[in-house]
Amino acid sequence: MRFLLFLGQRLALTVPTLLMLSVLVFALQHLLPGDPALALAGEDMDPDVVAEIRHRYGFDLPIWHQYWNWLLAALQGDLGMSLRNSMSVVQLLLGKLGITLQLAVASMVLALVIGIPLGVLAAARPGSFASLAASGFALSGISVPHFWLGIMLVLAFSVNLNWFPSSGYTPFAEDPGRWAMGLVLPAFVLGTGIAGVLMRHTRSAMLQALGSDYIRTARAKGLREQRVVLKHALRNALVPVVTLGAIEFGQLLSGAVLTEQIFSIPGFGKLLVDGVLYRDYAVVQGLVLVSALLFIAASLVADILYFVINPRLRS
Amino acid sequence: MRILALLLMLCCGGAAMAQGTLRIGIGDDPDALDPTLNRAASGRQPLTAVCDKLFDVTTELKLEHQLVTAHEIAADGLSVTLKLREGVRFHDGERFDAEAVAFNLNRHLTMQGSLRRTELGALAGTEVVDPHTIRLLLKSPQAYLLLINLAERAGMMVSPKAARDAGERFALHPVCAGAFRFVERVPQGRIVVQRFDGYWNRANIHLDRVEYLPISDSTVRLAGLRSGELQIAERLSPTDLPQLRGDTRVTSVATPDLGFHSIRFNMANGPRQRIFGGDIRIRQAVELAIDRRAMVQALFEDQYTAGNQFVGPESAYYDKAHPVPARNVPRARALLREAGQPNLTFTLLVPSERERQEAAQMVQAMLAEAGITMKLETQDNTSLLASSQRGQFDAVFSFWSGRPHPDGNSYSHFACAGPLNDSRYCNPELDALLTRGREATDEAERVRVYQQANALLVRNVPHVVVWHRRTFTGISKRLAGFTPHPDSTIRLVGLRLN
Amino acid sequence: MASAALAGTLQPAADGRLRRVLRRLRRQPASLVAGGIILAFIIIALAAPWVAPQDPLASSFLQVRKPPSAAHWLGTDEVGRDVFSRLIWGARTSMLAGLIPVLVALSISLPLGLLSGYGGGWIDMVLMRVVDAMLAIPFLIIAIALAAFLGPDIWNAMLAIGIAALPIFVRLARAAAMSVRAEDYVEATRSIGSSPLRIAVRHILPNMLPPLLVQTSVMAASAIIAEASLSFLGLGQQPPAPSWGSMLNAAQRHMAAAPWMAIAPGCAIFLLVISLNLFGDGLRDALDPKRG
Amino acid sequence: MSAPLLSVRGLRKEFAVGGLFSGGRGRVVAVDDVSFDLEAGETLGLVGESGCGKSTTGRLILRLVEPTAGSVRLRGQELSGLKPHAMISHRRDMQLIFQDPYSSLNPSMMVREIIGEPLQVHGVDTTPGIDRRVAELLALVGLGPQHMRRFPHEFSGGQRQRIGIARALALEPRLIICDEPVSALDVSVQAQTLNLLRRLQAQTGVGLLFISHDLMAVRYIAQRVAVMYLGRLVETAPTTVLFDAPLHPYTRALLDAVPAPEHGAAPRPLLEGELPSPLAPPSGCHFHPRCPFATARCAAEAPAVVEAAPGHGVACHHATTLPAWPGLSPALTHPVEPRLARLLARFHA
Repeated sequence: MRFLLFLGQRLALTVPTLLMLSVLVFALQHLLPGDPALALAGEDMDPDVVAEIRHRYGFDLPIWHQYWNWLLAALQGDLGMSLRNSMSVVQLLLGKLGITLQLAVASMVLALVIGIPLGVLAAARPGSFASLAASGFALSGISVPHFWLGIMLVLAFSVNLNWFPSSGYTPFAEDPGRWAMGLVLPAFVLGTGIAGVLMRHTRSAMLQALGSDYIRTARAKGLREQRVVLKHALRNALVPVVTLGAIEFGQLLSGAVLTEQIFSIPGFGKLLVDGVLYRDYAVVQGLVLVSALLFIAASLVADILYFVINPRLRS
Repeated sequence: MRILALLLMLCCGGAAMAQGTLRIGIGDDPDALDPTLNRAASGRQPLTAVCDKLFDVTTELKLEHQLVTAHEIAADGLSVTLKLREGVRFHDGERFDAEAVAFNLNRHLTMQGSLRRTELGALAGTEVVDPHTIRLLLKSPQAYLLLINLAERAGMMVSPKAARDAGERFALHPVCAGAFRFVERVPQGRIVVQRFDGYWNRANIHLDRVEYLPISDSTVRLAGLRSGELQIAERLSPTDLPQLRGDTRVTSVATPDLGFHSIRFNMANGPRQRIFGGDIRIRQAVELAIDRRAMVQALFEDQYTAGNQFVGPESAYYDKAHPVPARNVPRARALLREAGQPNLTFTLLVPSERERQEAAQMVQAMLAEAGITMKLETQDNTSLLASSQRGQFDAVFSFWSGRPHPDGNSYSHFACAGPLNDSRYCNPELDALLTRGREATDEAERVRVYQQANALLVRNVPHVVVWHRRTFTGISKRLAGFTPHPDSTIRLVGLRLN
Repeated sequence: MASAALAGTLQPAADGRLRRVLRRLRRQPASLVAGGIILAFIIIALAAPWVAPQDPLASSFLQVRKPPSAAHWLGTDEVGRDVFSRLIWGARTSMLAGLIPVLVALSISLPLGLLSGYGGGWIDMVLMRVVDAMLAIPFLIIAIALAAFLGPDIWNAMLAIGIAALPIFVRLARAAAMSVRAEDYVEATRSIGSSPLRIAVRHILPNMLPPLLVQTSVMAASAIIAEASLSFLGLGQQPPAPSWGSMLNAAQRHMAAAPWMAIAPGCAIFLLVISLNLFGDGLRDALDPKRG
Repeated sequence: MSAPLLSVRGLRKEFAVGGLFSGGRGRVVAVDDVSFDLEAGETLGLVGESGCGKSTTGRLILRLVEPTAGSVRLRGQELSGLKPHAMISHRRDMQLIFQDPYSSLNPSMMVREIIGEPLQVHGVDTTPGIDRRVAELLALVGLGPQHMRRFPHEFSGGQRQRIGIARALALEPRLIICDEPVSALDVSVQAQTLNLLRRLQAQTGVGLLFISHDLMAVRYIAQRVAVMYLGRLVETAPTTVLFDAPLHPYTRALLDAVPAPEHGAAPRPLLEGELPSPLAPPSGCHFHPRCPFATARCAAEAPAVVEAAPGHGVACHHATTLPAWPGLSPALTHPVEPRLARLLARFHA
């Protein structure tokens, strides 16, 4: 009951946030220099065509009027039409969501598989060489510019060694092998950064857990060290790590801009950069809104997870 | 990591690739796949596979028939009669006939947001003579120009039924009468087309399926080609070509491009015309300070062509009396002194695209040696379009993709009323020449007119043409029957994968 | 430069505290090495005109994209300039890119955080909605959009990064203000009858700084990467002036043919950023009151 | 007879609680109908377990927290309901000394600024004047003028507490509320500080409200003691009376729980059962679930404060019928804990 109430409060707060967000994005992109109608009018740029396009997309209306029209349509689930390829923004986003989700999940799995064990290792044997190496890896992961790492990996593994496809995305249904190969490098690039963050948090949470009374009790009972570390300490240390992971995942959904650009993955990020460059207003607006929704949903999941995992809050 | 890679490679090897699938890496994600609304050059690639045109141009840029079997220009030049190919069907089974042609031309002229109106500017109306004969009525005697334009997107024929049913959403699933029918599109991902068995020229189609994959980076396209993911990679960067040496599986073919890169001066557009709008000696000095050949050599491995006119030096319309001038820094300095501008300073507007960014920096260095300070201002393409139209530039580094008919390279850009004339250069003498060029049906006459137009522009220097690109297409040696085309659109007829 | 500013700001507050922090830092060899690297970068950036072997803008049409040699230690770039010299001059841009956005973000977020965390009420409510909205958009997206709006220019890019970093900074500043507000000395000054303005300026503001300053080195690291990203997209440093990000932008087209153009600036960014992060870690540990 | 220095009547404070996880609004009565007087030059000890509302009472008097109801009079002048600007002139008459000498001094200010701030705020003096006064105050608390330009972190806990006391004295207040002023200090420093307070009181005639959970410290410094339980005063009496013949079962329990000094630090659990949640206090007499003498009446009806003897108020239905108090444990019969006593003796000298 208390939980439902809390959930309701959180949901109610997202409404003004989203509204504020849509105003921000709308204002921001309409402040961008350049005239989308000119870009849309083709190489010949016939002035009549330009005027026609302006009128057709309502660019000749006052900006508040444009916003109002957009808001009304958006409330009915219509996010407008892409200026660039005449597709409905909702369809466009739905098409991309799958791809972006796949990349995000792949990166997250990689990050969890690397980050948490390394964090446990670093906490269990502080000062050891393994611990130092793990910390070094984590630090490198958060310090390397992702786009540069991407370029270097393409250079090494695709261009020179030819192990992985250098770009593009293949649907799973068509060729599972290619699909997997295509995700490896971008997932690695995105995953290392998150792995670094997760590793550092796992380590500090583990260190705290290992220093606490119940671990001392467990050790005093004569439990094997491995069991103490994995069973008792890790379970408690995971609480903050899991919530952090959910938030990182939320950011992945829209944060992979440059990585998608470099690997030519047709996800949210690439759509966004192209949208900004071509002043495809409806796409940018819809995209930002949807990724913000996803982000908010992910942080909500983080809160729920926190609530579910943390027994102190449940009672 | 390495073990994972090996494992994945193993399962990857197991999945055999579909026989007869051609994968083409293209440079940009195409916009709307509708002949009437398509804008970017990249859209022409898949559209050419899906939609046949009334005419086509040969690699020598001569007009040839495609869905038309014969044409006749009336003596007064104000109408053209077209005989249509019989037995042609659209992908949805609809019949291709004179009514369909009339529908299509009318659609280009009247559809909201149509980008074909300029190309069909001379067309007044159509007249269906019989199911396989149609007459085009012209406003002015510009028949040849019109027919050449019908060899482009304006001549692509879509199924009237499908177009009516889909309305604005036609671009999501184009239905035409080409050799391949549209299957699916993942925006920014790929466009897939499948062989159309009802195609009139079925015997010469040897591919089952073609996929167009937008990959923006030339190096990555090339890597895809070399790894066998792609069989064709369009528009390779000349700087990537050295990598192909010694590769036995792939090769590259080159063909001169129809377009040109030029630095356009603000002649009369708004307050910023004051630097270049007046004294011609200042523009000449800028031109003389640039070493086009050195630039082409340093930046493009000597693979592009230095140029100074709106067609390349190999074109018949090129005025050989005005060859590319050699660099002359002392003369440039002298001209500037005479014009009272020994310390000329101006800003060049450049798009963020790398090729022009690099060239702009080199031009900057070259001009500096002549005492000219050129600042660079970068804008993304959309902003740059708006700035140039509003005259917010001293000079702008522009690019034109080129058209088979020289009118496409000149009228819009240099005629007083040309929609692309952001310089606002206006010369009645040139206007007269360009109008005569439009109406010339005779090739010799056209050559004469456009050579004169070129000579005039070279003398007046409203812009400095710097180079003409060449299109490099990387192809797998498995591919047979490929001929590069100067309009850089890949024709699929006759292609075979071994 | 960021750490110099950091030390500079700590000085007047408490030189005894600074000494204690330095003493604790000295016990962490990794942070010391990182601090040394940062210092070296600062010196190189300041001394660029004397350190760089060649003019970073001088291009040679005959020496385009040449691999590393005795004349050009790190090779030449796409218009024949010395990559090594450009790398050295580019350090200036990257150092500024670490410093300026942080200063921008700090100077805006301190008063806002104070207003929100100490003032509370509807201002806090509205501000937090805006911050939430901004936090829901990835940092880089805001930076890209703002930089595109302001026009491609390195100063605009830095401003854009600073503004994009605002929501995080405002959150931190607000949290700092709230925790300072709960301190006894704030109650003490209230019991005297000090005005809210005096409490805010004399008591809360100065004590909000230390927790924020600990974040600056990590923030500077993010800002440097963000500048590189924007320049990589052509929205930052404009040609021909060098920055590590714009060098990467130029290198991308010649990735296969001239990899040295990409490797050197990438490594420089990595080295600087990892040093800042490491130094930040050390600083945090050294300032942690729970540790000896 | 003139009005007492401080007169508190029916003071009440309710806090609204409603966080994210509490799921709805609740009310906590932190201070419930508290009344007492304090004379000039007198020290009143306010004791009780942590969380009983004694610190809140102090802050209500100072109007650092707005009371829900009740009246606070300073020298007969009603304070509750005064607007903030009207409150300012009264603030110089009342000061606060904090428990934690670390968090109560602004780390970014020099000692001179910390002690001088009250003077500055009340426009007392010019810069040289402030410096002179700060030096005087430092001397008063046993510090030297050389300390003026130092920062708080350069001082020990006891020295910091002296700075806090100097700050409280700066405006020559009539009333100082000491909120657990020694509980964060080492025992030896505690003694110094208590003696300092006593000496200062003797010199200035200031009234002290000494809030503490440390009964022995209260016994040493206070003339009268008020005992608080879950927001209510349960017993008020002169110190000697309270320690010799406490009437309320809770007071007795508190006294029983004072650790025998020979056994050192850790105090035994105070009472059977947990302290009830202030969110849902027990009905009737709040103490009845833990009280060995509780009857049905205790659960039903809250006892009013009755005067058992002049100056001795108690709120217990059974105050008159309880068995006699056996007295403090023998070890504690000495008014002050022996070790503390030894230390105090040394500083008296």
